[in-house]
Parts: sequence; C-alpha cells; structure tokens
Amino acid sequence: APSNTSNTSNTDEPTGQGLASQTLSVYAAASLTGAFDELATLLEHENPAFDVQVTYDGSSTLATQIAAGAPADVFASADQKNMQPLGDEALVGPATLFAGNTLRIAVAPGNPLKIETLKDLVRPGVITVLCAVQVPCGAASASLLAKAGVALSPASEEQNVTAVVTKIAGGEADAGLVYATDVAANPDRIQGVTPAGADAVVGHYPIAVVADSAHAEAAQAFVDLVLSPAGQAVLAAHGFLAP
Amino acid sequence: MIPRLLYLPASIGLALLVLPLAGLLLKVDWPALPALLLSPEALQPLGLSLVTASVSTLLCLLLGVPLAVVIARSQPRAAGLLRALVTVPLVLPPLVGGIALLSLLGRGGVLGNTLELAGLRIPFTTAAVVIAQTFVALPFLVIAVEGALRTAGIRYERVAATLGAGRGTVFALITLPLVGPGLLAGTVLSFARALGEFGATALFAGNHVGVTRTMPLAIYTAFNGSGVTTDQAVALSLLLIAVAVIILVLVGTRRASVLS
Amino acid sequence: MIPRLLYLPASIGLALLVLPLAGLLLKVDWPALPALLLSPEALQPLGLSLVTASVSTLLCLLLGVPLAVVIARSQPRAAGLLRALVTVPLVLPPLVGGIALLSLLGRGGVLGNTLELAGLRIPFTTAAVVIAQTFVALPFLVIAVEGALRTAGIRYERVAATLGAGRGTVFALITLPLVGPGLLAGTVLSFARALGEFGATALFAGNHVGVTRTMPLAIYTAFNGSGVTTDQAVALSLLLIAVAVIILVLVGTRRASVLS
Amino acid sequence: MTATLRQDVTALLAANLQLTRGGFTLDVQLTLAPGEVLALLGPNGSGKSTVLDLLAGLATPDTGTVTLGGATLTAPGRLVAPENRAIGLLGQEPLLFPHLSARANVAFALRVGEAQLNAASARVQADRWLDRVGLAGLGSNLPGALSGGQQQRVALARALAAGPRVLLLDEPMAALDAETAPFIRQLIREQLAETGTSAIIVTHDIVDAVVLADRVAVLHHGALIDEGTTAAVLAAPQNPFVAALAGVNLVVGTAQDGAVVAPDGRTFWVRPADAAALSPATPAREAPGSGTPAPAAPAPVAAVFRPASVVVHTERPHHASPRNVWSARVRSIEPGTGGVRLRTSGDPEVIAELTPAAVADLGLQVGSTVWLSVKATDVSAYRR
Amino acid sequence: MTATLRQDVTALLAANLQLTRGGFTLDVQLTLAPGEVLALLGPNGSGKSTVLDLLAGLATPDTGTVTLGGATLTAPGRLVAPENRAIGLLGQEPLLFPHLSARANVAFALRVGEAQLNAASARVQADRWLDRVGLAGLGSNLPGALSGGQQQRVALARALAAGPRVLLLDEPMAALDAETAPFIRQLIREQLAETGTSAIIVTHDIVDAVVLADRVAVLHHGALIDEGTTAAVLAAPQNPFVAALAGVNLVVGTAQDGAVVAPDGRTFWVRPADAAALSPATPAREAPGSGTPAPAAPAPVAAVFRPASVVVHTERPHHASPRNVWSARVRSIEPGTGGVRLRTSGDPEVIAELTPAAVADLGLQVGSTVWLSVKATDVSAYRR
Ligand SMILES: Nc1ncnc2c1ncn2[C@@H]1O[C@H](COP(=O)(O)OP(=O)(O)OP(=O)(O)O)[C@@H](O)[C@H]1O
Ligand SMILES: Nc1ncnc2c1ncn2[C@@H]1O[C@H](COP(=O)(O)OP(=O)(O)OP(=O)(O)O)[C@@H](O)[C@H]1O
Ligand SMILES: [Mg+2]
Ligand SMILES: [Mg+2]
Repeated sequence: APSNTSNTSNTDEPTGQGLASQTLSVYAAASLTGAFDELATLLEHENPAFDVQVTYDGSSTLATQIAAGAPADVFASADQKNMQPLGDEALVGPATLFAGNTLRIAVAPGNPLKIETLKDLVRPGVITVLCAVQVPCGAASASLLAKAGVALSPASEEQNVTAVVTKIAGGEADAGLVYATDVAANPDRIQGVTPAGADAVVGHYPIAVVADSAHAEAAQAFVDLVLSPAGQAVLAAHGFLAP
Repeated sequence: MIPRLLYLPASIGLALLVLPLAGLLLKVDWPALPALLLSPEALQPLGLSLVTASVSTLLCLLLGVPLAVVIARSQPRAAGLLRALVTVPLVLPPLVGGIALLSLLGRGGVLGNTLELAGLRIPFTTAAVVIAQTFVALPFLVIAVEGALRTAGIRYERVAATLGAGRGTVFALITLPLVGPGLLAGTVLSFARALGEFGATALFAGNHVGVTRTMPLAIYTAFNGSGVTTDQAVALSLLLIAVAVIILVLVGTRRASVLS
Repeated sequence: MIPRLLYLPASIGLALLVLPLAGLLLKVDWPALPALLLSPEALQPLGLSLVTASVSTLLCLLLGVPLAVVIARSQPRAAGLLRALVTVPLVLPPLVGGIALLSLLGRGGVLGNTLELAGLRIPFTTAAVVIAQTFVALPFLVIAVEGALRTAGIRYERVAATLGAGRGTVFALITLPLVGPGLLAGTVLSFARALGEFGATALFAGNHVGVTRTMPLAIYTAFNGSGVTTDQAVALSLLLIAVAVIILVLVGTRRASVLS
Repeated sequence: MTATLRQDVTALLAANLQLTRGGFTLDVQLTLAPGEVLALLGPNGSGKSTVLDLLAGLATPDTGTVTLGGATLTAPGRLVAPENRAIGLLGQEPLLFPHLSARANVAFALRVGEAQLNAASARVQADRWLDRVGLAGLGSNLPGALSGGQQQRVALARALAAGPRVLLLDEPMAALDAETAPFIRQLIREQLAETGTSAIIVTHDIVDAVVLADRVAVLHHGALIDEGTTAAVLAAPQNPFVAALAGVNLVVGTAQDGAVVAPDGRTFWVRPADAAALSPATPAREAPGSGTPAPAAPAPVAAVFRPASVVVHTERPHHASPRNVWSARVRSIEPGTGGVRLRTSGDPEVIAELTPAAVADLGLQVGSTVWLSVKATDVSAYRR
Repeated sequence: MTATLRQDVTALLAANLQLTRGGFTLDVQLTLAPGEVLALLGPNGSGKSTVLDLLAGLATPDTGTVTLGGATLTAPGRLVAPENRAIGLLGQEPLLFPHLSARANVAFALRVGEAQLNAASARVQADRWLDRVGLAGLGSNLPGALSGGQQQRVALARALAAGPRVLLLDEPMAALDAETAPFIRQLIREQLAETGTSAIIVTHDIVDAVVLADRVAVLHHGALIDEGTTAAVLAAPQNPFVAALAGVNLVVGTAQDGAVVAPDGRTFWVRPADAAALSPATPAREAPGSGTPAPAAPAPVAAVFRPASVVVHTERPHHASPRNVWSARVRSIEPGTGGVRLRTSGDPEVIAELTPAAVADLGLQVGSTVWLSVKATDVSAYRR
C-alpha cells in the first residue's frame, strides 16, 4: 500500500482543493528549521485548508518516534541512515532526496585566529569541536578530514550541529565543522570558512510520506512542494545544495 | 547551634547552585523580554507545563505515598530492594527513560499493542507527557516520604491503635499529618522535577505545539532553531525559573508556617 | 500496620517505575550483549561515570551537608527562601543548566574570564563533568538531609550541649549519626542523579572519549549512531542500570542493617 | 502455675507469655477477673512494660497465648491487631500526638474508641475530661506547650476516654505533683469502678497499689515471684524488693530451732507465734512458682522487722530484754520522712530508724561501730 | 526580693528571670550558694522545668539575668551557649542518644565534660558509673533495649559524669523502683558533696527534698511563694500544695481572738503558744515575696494539723475536750499507707486518717455525715 500512496496523489490535482481543513505533521531534521518553516507557510498560503506543524529534532530521535507510531505525516531526515530502516519496515513510503549540504569551518566572527584551512584546526592552542561521527554532520566531518589527511582530536564530539555552533558562538571553542546552512542561519554569531574539498563531501537529505499518515494527500502535497522549483529555491536561499 | 566551620562550605554550595542562574541573567536580552514572554510561544508551553506538572504531582502523591508507606513498613531486606528499584529511574539518562516508556507503551510495545487494540494510543499525547513526568518525578516523592515515615517511626501509630483506631483512621489522622514536612518536601521535589522534565518527554511524547510541547521542549526548540540566538531559550528558561521560584517560595512559606 | 487499601496504588506506582525498565529488556539483542559490554566503548564511559559520579557525590556531601544544616537551623522565613533557591536547579531543563554553567564558567562567562587569566579552563575537562553533576545532584542531598535534620530536631543536640560538648563535637558525634538514614538517602539520590546526568554535561563539558564521555553521553551517542534499532543504546543503558542497581542494593542493605 | 489455674474459670484476661530479648527472658502467667484491678510491681527492668506490650498486642511473644473473654488474641500464628483487642494501654511515656492540641488528643480517643462520638460531641466530652484531670483552660495547648505532668494527665484522660474493656496503665501517676496525685488516683479508681473496667497498673509507689488494686503481682527478672492481696504480699515479703516496697527489713536465711539464721551467721529470734511455722513440717503460705518444695533441702525462711523496731546502742546492751543483739558499722545516715535512717553493715544490711535527737545524743557518724537490738516479739517470720 | 538580696554576696548562681509563654508568666529570683543543694518544688505546670531551661541556657528569658560566680551568662543581648556555662541539666525525659550504647552515652559526657577523658579511659570510667547506678552488664545495650527506669539511671549517670559546677536535676528519681531509689538518692548526695557541686533538684517527692536538699523553694504559677529550710517550709505551709506535700491539713483564714476562721466560717482554736502570734502586732516569719503587709487589711493566718490528729465521731461529741468540733460529709474513703484516709467536705476540705478497724466500727461510707474534732493543742498556727 505505501508505494501506491505516493502515486495516487498527484501534483496536477488541485492541491488540497476540496479537502477539509487538516493538520499536517512534518518531522524534520533540526538543520532544516529555517527552510521548512518557510515552506510550511508557503503551503498554508497556497492552501488555507492546511495547517502545517513542523517538529524539528535529531534525525534519530524522529526516526525512533515514527517507528513507535508517532503521528507524523512526512519525515525529512538529514541522512539516509535514519530513513533506510523505516523504509525497510515499510513505515514510510519511497524516499526522495531533496537537498544536500556541505561543511564549513565555523569560527568566531572576524576570524580572530585566522583559521583558513582544515590543517589550521590542529594548530596548538586552537580548540576545535566536531559533531560525533554517529550523527550526519559528524560522519561528513570525518570523511572531509580523512580526505584532507588531517588527523584531528576534537575537544568534544557534540551530539548535534547546534551544539557545535553554540560552543563557537559562545567562545568555548575556536573552530568547528558545521553545515553551510548553519553559517547562513547565524550570520551574527559565527563566520564560515570554506575548506578545500568541501564540495566533495555532500550530505544528502531524503524525504518521505509516512505510511500511516492520515493525511496522505496533504503529505504528498508538502513533499511535492519541497521538490518543486519553488521549494528548491527556498532551500537554496537557506544555503542548501540541490540534491 | 551551627558550628561556625560549616558556613564556608555552605556558602560555596549555595553559590554553586545560585551563581549559574545569575550567569543566565547576564545573557538575557532585557528590552526584548516583555514581548517575548507575553507571546503565545511562551505562554502556551508554560500553561501546558503547569497543568501537566500539577497532574503528575497529583499522580505522584496518589501512587507514591502508598508506595512509600509499604516500603517504610517492610522488613529491612525487602525495603532495601524496593528502595533500590524505586531509585533506578533516577539513574536513567532522560533519553533512556523515553526509550523505556516507548518500548512499553509505544507501537510494538508490550502494553502498547494491547492498548492499541483497545483503541488507546498513549505516546505523543498529553497523557504521555503526564506519564513521562510521573515516571521521572515519582522516585523523589517516594524516597522523601519514605525517609520521613521512617524517621517519624511508629510510636504514635501504636498509641492510636491501642486507643482503638483502625488502620485507615490512623493513616489519615496520625501518619499523614506527622510526615507533613516530608510530604511537602517530596511534593515540591516531584513538582520541580516534573516541571523541568525534558528527555523522556521529548522522545515518548514528542514535541507538538499545544499537545506535548511543554516549557522545557519549547526551550529546546528555541535553542535548536537555526537562525535564532540562544536569547529566546534563555528568556523562556528565565520564565520557567521565575514561575518555579514563586511557587516554591509560596509553598516554602506555607510550609514554614505549618512547622512553626 | 499498613492500611490494606494502600496496596493497590502502591503496586501501580511500583509497576510504573519498574515495567518500563522491563520493557527495555525486551529490546536487548542478547547474543550480541556480552561482546558489547566488554568493549572499551562500554567500559571506558562506565569507568568515567563511576569516578565522576563518586567525586560529585563527595562534593555534594562536603558542600551540601553544611548547607542543609544552615537551612534546617535558620528562621522559618530564611529557611523557606533558601530551600526555594536550592530547589530551582531541579526545575531547570538539563540543557539550560548547561547554558547557565557556561555563562558562569565558560570562556566568556563571568567567572570563566577570571579563571582563564589564571590559566584555568574548565569546559571540555573532566572537572566540568564533575561540576555539572554536582550542580544537578546537590539539591537532592540538601533537601533530603535538611528534612532529616528538621525531623530529628535539636533535643539531643541540646542535651549534648548541657554536657559541655562544643558545636563541632555535637555535629560530628550526635547530629550526623542521628540523621544517618536521611544522609544515606540523600547520598543515594545524589549519586543516582549524578550517574544519570546528561544534559548539562553535554553542553558544559562536551563529549570527548575518555575525558568527558560519561555513560549517558555514550548512550546518547550510540542512540544517534544506531537510530531506530537503538540496540546499542539499550545495551549500554542496561549496563548502567545494572551497575546502579548493584550499588543501590548494596548501600540499601547496609543502610537496612544500620537501621535495624 | 497454681494461681493461674485456680482463677482460669472466672478470668476475663488470661495470658501465658514467653519471650527472650538479648539477655532478658520473660516467662509469665497471669489472669485478670472481670472488674479486677491488678497492680504489677517489680524492679526496673523486670519486664513490666514488656508484659503490657505483649497483652496490648504491640509485641509478639516467642511462645504463649493471650485470651480475652474466651477469645484468643495472641497464639502461635495468630495476632489480633491492637485496635481490635479492646485493650487500652497508657505507656510509660505520655506520647501525646504532637500535632494535635490537648483537647484533640482526648477527642481522638472518644472518636475512635468505645464511644465512637462524632467530632462535635467528642470535643465537648474531651473538654470535660480535661476538666476532670485539672487541666481546664489548657485544651488548646499543643503537647509541646504543656509541662511534663500536664502531658501525663492528658495521656491518662485520653486512655480512660477510649473506654476499653481492659486498661493497662504503665506508671500513670509518674510526674504528677503531690497535691494532684490523690485526686487523679481517685479519678482512676472511680472511673474503673463505674465502667467495670478491668485494669493492670504498673507502679513503683505502694500507695497506688494500696488505693487502686484488688491484688498485686510482683515481677522479678521476668518471672512472677509473688502474688496476692497487697496486705498479704507486704506482710510476708518474698524478696528484698518487696521488703523495700513495704519499708521493712528482710532477712532470708535458714531455720534453726525456731530462729532464722542469716547468711552471715547472725541469728534472729522471732515472735513465738511464728517460731512454730518455721519447722519444716508446717506448710507455709504458698508462693506462686514455688511448687512443692523438695523436703530434703533446708527450707528457706524469712524474718521481717520494721526499721523503727531496731534500737541503736553505742555499747553492748547487757541488761536489755531483746534476744537479738549484734554489732555493725554505720554505712550511711540519711534523713527520712519518718526520722533518720541508719544503714548498717551485714548480710543483709539492716536499716534502723531513729529520731534526729537520738542520732545527736549517740554521736553517730558514718563508720561508727554500733550495737543493734530488736525484740523477738517485733520480728515476724514465715517459710518461703 | 529580700531572700535574694540577702544571699547575693555569697551566691554562686544568681538568677532574675521573667518570661511569658502564652497564658503562662514566670517571674523568679533565686540564688544558689557554693555547694548548696536547693530543692525546687511546685505543682505541675508551675514553671520548674522552664526555670531550669533558662538557667542552663536552653531558653532565653524575656528579661532578666543569670550570673555564675560573678560572670554574666544571660543578660539582655547576651546568651552564653549552654556548652560554655558549666551548668549541667538532667531533663525530665532521659533523652539518651539513641544511636549510642548505655556505656557510650556516659562516656560521651566523660569525654566532652569536665573530665575531658580520652576514648579508652572514658569507656572504663563509664562502666564504673553504670556499675554505681546498678546497671553493670547493660553497658552495651542501646537505649531502645533498656527499660524506662534503666534509661533514667543511665541519664543520671551521664549528667553526674559530666562534672559541671552546677547541676540541675529535673525529677531525677522518677521511674526508679522502690528498692533502687534510696541507693540512687545516696549516690547523688555523695557525688554532689564529694565534688562540691551546687545543685537544684526538681522533685514531687518530699523524701528527695528532705534527703538531698539544704533548702527548698516552692514555685506556684510562675512565682516563688515560699523558701527556706525543708523543716521550716513544711512546718508552716504557705499554700495547699505545700500542705499536701507535708501531708497536713491547712486552713488559711483570718485571725479572730487567737483563733483562725476558715472561709466557710469554721473557727479553729490553736495551741496557746501560737495564739499570740496571730495578733497583728507580732511580726510573722517573713515569706518571700510578701514584702511589708499593709497594716489595715486583716492579716491572713494559717492553721495546720495532721490528719491523724483528727478524730471522727458519728454523733456530736459533748463530753470531749477538743474545742474544735464541726460536722461534715464524707467525700471519699481511700486506703493509705498510714491507715484509711477520709476526705471530708468544707472549705477547705479536711482529711482525717484512722485505722481500718475504726472505719468498720463507725460504719463509715461515702456520703455519711460525721462529726470531726481536733484538739487545739494539735493545731499550730502562724501568720502568712
Ligand atoms: N533488645 C534487647 N536486648 C536486651 N535486653 C533487652 C532488649 N529489650 C529489652 N531488654 C530488657 O528487657 C527488660 C525488661 O524491660 P521492661 O521495659 O519491660 O522493664 P520494666 O519492668 O518496665 O522496667 P521499668 O520499671 O524500668 O520501666 C529490661 O531489663 C531490658 O534491659
Ligand atoms: N507555648 C506555650 N504556650 C502556653 N503555655 C505554655 C507554653 N509553653 C509552656 N507553657 C506553660 O508553661 C508552664 C510551665 O511549664 P513547665 O514545664 O516549666 O512546668 P513544670 O513546673 O516543670 O511542671 P511539671 O511538674 O509538670 O513538670 C505550663 O503551665 C505550660 O502549660
Ligand atoms: Mg517500664
Ligand atoms: Mg517539668
């Protein structure tokens, strides 16, 4: 049944037209916060019958909740690893990649320590924090550092990218690897430095309709919006790459 | 009667607890504060938090006081075991509490499946918030009341029995009033813990505006919201702290007057 | 002496606390368990957790017992205020505790700046873990001991004084032993809370293998790594719970024998 | 035990109790007739409070039974809860409920006890009770705002107000002042008589036993060593404790030619009427627990005389009529209410009571050697 | 106050204390000479324990001072801590430290008190103290495993062992059995004398006052109403409480022609020697607090006679010599240690003591109307 669901609701149908007012619950990775808030407003604007509620959290938390029966209609993960098992269990419909993200070196505004390359991160006296390898940004960071041949022992492996941003913005750490979208979202608090080879390491974001969704058509409408040129433009404005 | 030597460590202890909160105050964006605190984003979670924490505290009292009595009046060996069991949820990192609750009451969970058949779904509802809060707050109530019961002893209960009073009467008219201070302390502790509960709630109840987004979850959301500075999170925390202090001081003063 | 009516709610309360843990057991991948539990990924955080929680508990005792004495022997009004201040950290969602500690002791923090000049940096060190744990665990010790002191009263202290004993002697030989059970309860509570501490630690101390990755952080990391299956996180939680239960039962039995 | 068996048929309360606690062993059989008041006497630590706890159901014996009006309250595997026994207990400490006023403490008993009053009438009756124990006007005081004796009176009022079938009173008059004590004693007496309540009263004051009790029982090291009417028990003390209670000198020794020989060899000639009773053939008043004495052993006998009967001399009295004369050293000289009391050496010690003037005349001091005499006609004797 | 001023020069301890607690007001001046033992007597709730608390520094007076050997211990704005006063207090409850054995309780006092012994010798000495109070072998018992009287003895040993300069004992003999009490009384006496310790002893037993105290003071409703040697105070009771303590009948009334007129109009003729003293001109023994009486008011006088001096008749005695004859109703008949005690109606009530045989002969019952007489020579009198 799940595979059919995505097919029956089509973009060329008048989206949500004729549907009763319904609340759509979107579970999205925390890094999507700004972009999805905008997309939700966009959809509600397009179709006043929809009330879109987006819940942001770590992808693994959201995946665990969906597996436990959370009332989600759409799941947008920051990595395939958390989407895959749900698909295997047929808890979500087919997943589509809708965005990509690359890493930046985050430093304090003005870059007081003059950090320009990944190698600068291992300079003595520079306190670097990374995401833990278990979370998407950490996996990407590890891969980027490995490709650059930099062996880095971070002061801390944070549980999510927000913690990395907080540490650098608060001055606890001098530098760290974060998503380009985080740099775009916090212009006053951190400054981004694009390391060499950053574009070679791209994190991919899959999106899918939840199999149990009570509002499958509306859910599909949201997915479609994300994948539409308008949606992609919003994502790009927040620093995301095309899938 | 206080040994003078104790004032130094006592001050350090108090400073350790109070100074970080003072530190928070420095991070507050004061001009923006009033508008933020009066926004629905602040008031709705606050309302939900107060309601759920109150209900949880009530549940803690209803379930915890009897449990405390049973433990306090058990043989030492049984009491030791029960007390350990009751204390374990304290050790659980909040997340694990959420996993545990989901594995019991979630889809696929032992009890969850049964409830599902009965048309009842608990996770991701306000009920889930209350259960999560009760789960984490109950141990405090039990431990505090049990300690008070044990210290109060059974001398007065025995006297009441020799006067002919049945167990229920003794419990209501003698036991409960005698452990009043301990009961109040336990209630305060469990209310505070329920009010601040985040981890188990986040996983087990989710984070739905108006349904399960309590104040701690609102703070978390504000904190994680990209583009938003920690200002909002700090402001919300301040609100939570302020409300808590008011309630605690009110209760504390009442308690003092009861004792004096 | 237990009113029969109490057994029902007591059982429900116990079930609420114990069944979720039982639910966890069902999620365990038993065949893979032994290897996992003996891996350094499990043992190193466990070791760190036990060491830091023990040190924190010690700190709680050193700072908290004096603070409890001061509160218990204060005028009702002052005591009510102090008690409320001490309870506030309980209300803080863990994350906010972390922010608060950072804003005090972090690089840009009030005290942090001063310490930095003295060449001391606290965040990202094991010391930060201990401070975060002490911050969250201290209220438990203070509240529990204060309650016990208040219930014990000052009758025996007065007798000791009329025999000529100075305040220090009275405190060491009379007061402390008399509140033994309360002290033990407070110690157990604060140790448990320190052992389970996650939020403030994660933010204030970070997550560095061997330095600041305590068991709760390891569990969270594992959870993030394994996602939906949560196997590894559950296994680690189980290890934490098992160790905690063993310690609690050991202490509980010792406590029982002290009391009997 | 004979005494117990004799009374079992009419007994309201009957108990047979064995208990060991550390080095202390209790083994007691006792009965209480309907309406009877028994005074339970005995030295500190003899087990009196323990017996009351066992009767009230606050403690469980190792073995034994307690029955009340035929119903079994305590037996192996059976322990009727204290609140279902209709046995009230006023313990050695007042233990007023600290959170309730004096009035509320008494009202509690009226509500939960026999009377089962509602809150309003319990309050009214409680005030009446407080009035009866002389505490009118103090009803609103919390226990912490009452003096020791006032607390004791509230506790007594509370115990009486509960109206049990059997009332156990553990030193109910302790802490009462001299002016109040007789009134309270009278109150207890009247209340017990009016309601037909049976009672056991533990006391260290012989006046309580005399005024309140129909019968006394003496406990020693966990065993009943004497039992009977107060007069009978005091007239023939079975051991030094009872002698002290009765305020007499007691010499326990062996019979020899109608005299009593003390452990240290002194011979006490006794009044002719009792001398015959010392011969082994004559049966003595049977003391509980004595059973049938083995005829071969020299029967222990006792001589008893009052301290006032002892005459003190500084030189050996030659011309005097008393047959009992001996010398001793003065161990202590204390004022007493009946004169000055001299404690003199020997086994057993003998106490002499004389006027202050006599002490001055004789120039007595602690350590003085004196001669003591007592007329044989002042010495009573009996077999133990 | 005269008594206080008189003794101030030699006083070791001097106190002037005012305190109000709810409806209770205390206003007391008292002094204690070095080595002196004062018995503080008074009805329940008269403030005895409160006075001791104030002296020991456990309570603060509203106003007033306490000085010891010239040093001020309590004064407005100044309160020397109990542990720095060298004043020991044995309270009305034993309050043994519940977590320490009997031995350790006493050893605690030896370690922290005057002796400042080390742990090992404190243990040895503690065992000696337990032996002295008759508890050898119970040293290892926790307080919970001791009987009430045993606890009281440990508490007493602990208080004595601390060796303070002034010892305050609140009913130290309560709960002790009849056999032990004299020994413990003697122990207290010797210990105080040996160490030259001054002491205040609160008691409800006149024997304690007689045996232990040099002087007695009587507290009533928070004020000292009488003070002097035990004999003097008992001989001329100032109020019904003291009369009850002394075991005598007290009639307080007005003087008329050398007789005492009771409130109900009965006239009591007194022995000639005292009749003169009743005339207003002669100064009476000055009672503390009495100050100079206003000469205009009829001076209150008191008549005192023993219950045994009262003769009971069933008809009006015509031929008898006693001048004091009146009729009354029998209010109660109680056995007593000195015979049977009849309480008879009137204001004040009069107690008569007679033999059981006489009661039977006269066919007396509660409610009977009787005639009572007492010889004028048996009635002493004095101005109050
Ligand atoms: N756990 C125990 N271990 C050893 N001895 C004990 C224990 N509990 C009680 N005892 C002993 O039991 C005895 C009986 O105590 P109980 O209180 O019945 O005496 P009592 O006759 O009421 O004395 P009192 O006149 O002093 O009140 C005491 O000698 C006491 O030492
Ligand atoms: N808080 C209070 N409010 C009112 N009255 C009080 C308060 N505290 C004590 N009292 C009264 O103070 C009086 C003195 O009590 P205290 O204990 O000194 O008497 P006492 O002479 O030792 O009596 P006892 O012989 O019974 O031990 C009592 O009448 C008591 O009721
Ligand atoms: Mg007793
Ligand atoms: Mg008193």
